[in-house]
Amino acid sequence: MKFSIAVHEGPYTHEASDTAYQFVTAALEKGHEIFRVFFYHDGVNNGTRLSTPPQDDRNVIKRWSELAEKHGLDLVVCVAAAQRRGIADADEAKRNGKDADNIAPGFRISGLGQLIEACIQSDRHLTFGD
Amino acid sequence: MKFSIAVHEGPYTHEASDTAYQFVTAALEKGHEIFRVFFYHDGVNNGTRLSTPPQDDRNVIKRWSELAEKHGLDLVVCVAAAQRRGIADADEAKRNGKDADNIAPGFRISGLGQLIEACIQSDRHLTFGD
Amino acid sequence: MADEMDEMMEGGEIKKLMYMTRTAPYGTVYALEALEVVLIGAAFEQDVCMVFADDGLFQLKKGQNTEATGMKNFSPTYRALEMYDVEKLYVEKESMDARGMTEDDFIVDVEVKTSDELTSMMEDMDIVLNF
Amino acid sequence: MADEMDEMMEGGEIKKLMYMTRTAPYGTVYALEALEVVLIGAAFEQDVCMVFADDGLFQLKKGQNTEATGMKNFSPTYRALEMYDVEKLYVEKESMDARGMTEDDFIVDVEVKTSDELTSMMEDMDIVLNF
Amino acid sequence: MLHTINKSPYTKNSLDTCLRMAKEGSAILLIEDGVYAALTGSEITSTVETAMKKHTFYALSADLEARGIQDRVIDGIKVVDYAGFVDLAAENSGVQSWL
Amino acid sequence: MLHTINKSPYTKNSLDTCLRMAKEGSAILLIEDGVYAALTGSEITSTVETAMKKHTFYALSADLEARGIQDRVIDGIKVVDYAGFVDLAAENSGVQSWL
Repeated sequence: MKFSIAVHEGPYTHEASDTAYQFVTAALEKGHEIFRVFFYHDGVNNGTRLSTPPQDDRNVIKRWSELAEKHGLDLVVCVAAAQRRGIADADEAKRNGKDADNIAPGFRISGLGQLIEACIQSDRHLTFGD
Repeated sequence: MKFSIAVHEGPYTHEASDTAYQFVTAALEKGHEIFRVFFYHDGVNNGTRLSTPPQDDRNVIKRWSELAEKHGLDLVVCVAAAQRRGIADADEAKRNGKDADNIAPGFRISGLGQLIEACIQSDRHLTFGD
Repeated sequence: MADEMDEMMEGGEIKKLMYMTRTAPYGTVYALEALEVVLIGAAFEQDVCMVFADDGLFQLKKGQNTEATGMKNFSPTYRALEMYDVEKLYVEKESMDARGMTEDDFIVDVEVKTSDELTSMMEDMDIVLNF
Repeated sequence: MADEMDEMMEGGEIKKLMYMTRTAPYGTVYALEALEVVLIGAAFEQDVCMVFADDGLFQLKKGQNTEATGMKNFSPTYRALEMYDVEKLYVEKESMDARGMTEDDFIVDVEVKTSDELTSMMEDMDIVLNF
Repeated sequence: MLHTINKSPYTKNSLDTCLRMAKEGSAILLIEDGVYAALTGSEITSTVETAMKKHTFYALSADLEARGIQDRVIDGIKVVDYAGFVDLAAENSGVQSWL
Repeated sequence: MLHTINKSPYTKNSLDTCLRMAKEGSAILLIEDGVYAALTGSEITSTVETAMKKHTFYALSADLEARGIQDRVIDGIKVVDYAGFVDLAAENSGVQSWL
């Protein structure tokens, strides 16, 4: 079955990103397809590579990046939400006149249409948020 | 009178940062002293210079930077909360092996002791958060 | 938006999509960013409706003036929904009554539905998106 | 921490400081990051107490095991509070009763206080910090 | 003591907890989504009116106006601007920011 | 339809709203702080027990264990792991993620 997932809250702040990660992992293990994980609202903060969590805790962002690499996951960060909150890739940084970017490996920035498309194309859509 | 302020939520996501800003502005206009504004939890996300809000909306981060410059405000971002969430200055980026930093002008990264000290040194402490 | 338009054109069957919004405006960003999804989603020409329940009703209150807060007043955008063919706006009666509000309070025309009516509608949806 | 210790030494009068925590652990980070403030705050040697009200009580529930969630179990840290001279831990009776909990449920010794008792204590504080 | 409430009473329990713990005679200021507690004619109104016998209630004008409810405020709730908020924080012995 | 609830019933109104709108016979899965609704002997217990006559309740084991309440779950609530969550999402006709 084809699932799409929305994550609405940032890493550590809310369990939403953790639950989404565990759900996606379990779904992949069962042979389901993950069409897309869309990061919206503060969820875009899951896509920063500047996070350095305590060594005795999980690394929420790295975990997503690794899962994406292993399974070819499409991790999409909403561009409008990302602009408000300061998540940028090289292109976005350039376009907005910023001197740095912070996107983590495996994430890409795109429009809200990607969320709607994911809903339409998938058999099930789940939202994790606050 | 000497006030200290804690901001617990990120920009745009929650009105906390807006209310804190308006309170601080009003307090300064009345001749009060702002001992420190301490950014904790997701409040640390107020300290990124990579934010590019829509042009028809307020610029929460720039507003704090400008207020800090004008009034010599002490805007402190909690280092532990910032590390989890990916807010870093040049020193922090270097220490944590990151290739970029994103701290906004007028903000500095320091320890939680700065919050306790602010409470102790001030006549009043207010928290804005969720 | 061009790529989104292209995707839309590819689409085949029309799906029934419900946006459910339950948060007040301004205190948090969810209401504003939900509205942004609805506007973009309109380009996909699905069969959409929007439900305002709990504090979501407050998004539609007439007479919002955000000047003193410094925030952006996005309430006029609800009036634009019609132009985007988002015409089915539902308000939950139980939430409206609890808040002492009436249809006259709203900036746009809405249909008031009981929670039982919304139950049936929700079951009929292909997708429910929550904010 | 060295600079914080120095600041502490400078301090003169001892202030009465209450930490008020009202959120459950794990669902959100507030409980964990509140505890981090209390631990750092201990170095300032003020007269501190910590109040667990509403869902904050759940932070102290015995038998937490976070393995399957992948999160860090920080509940043992409450046992360390005593070593940091944070000894006054209060649980609101009304919140405890509503949740069907008793003192036996908690990982540390606490004093159960009614909301009326907490009212008086709160009024007596120099600072109340909320998380 | 000044108590601030920034949560809608329909959504979260902050006002309830505040009313359980605030000392008689305290000032309670409604800000952000907390201003919805000031609405007249709602199912919360009687709770607030009862609490007004023990406490002085204030509501932040900027947040009432943003939400379009400045004309619907329960009689007896005092409306203040940000400067008034600062004054309340200064005049009272301390601030308890309920979250 | 599968309804997920991730909020503590003591703090937020999500469970109430879900129970108002969920069709009889729906599955309701408690996750994250939502698992506190599964607690036996609390002031919420009777609400959930009444709702169990109309709906099938599930609770996520990982979240129960994290909170140390896996031995306090109301009789009749089915405990599932993340794989069981995936199965519920697949088996039901759709998912309504109450926030």
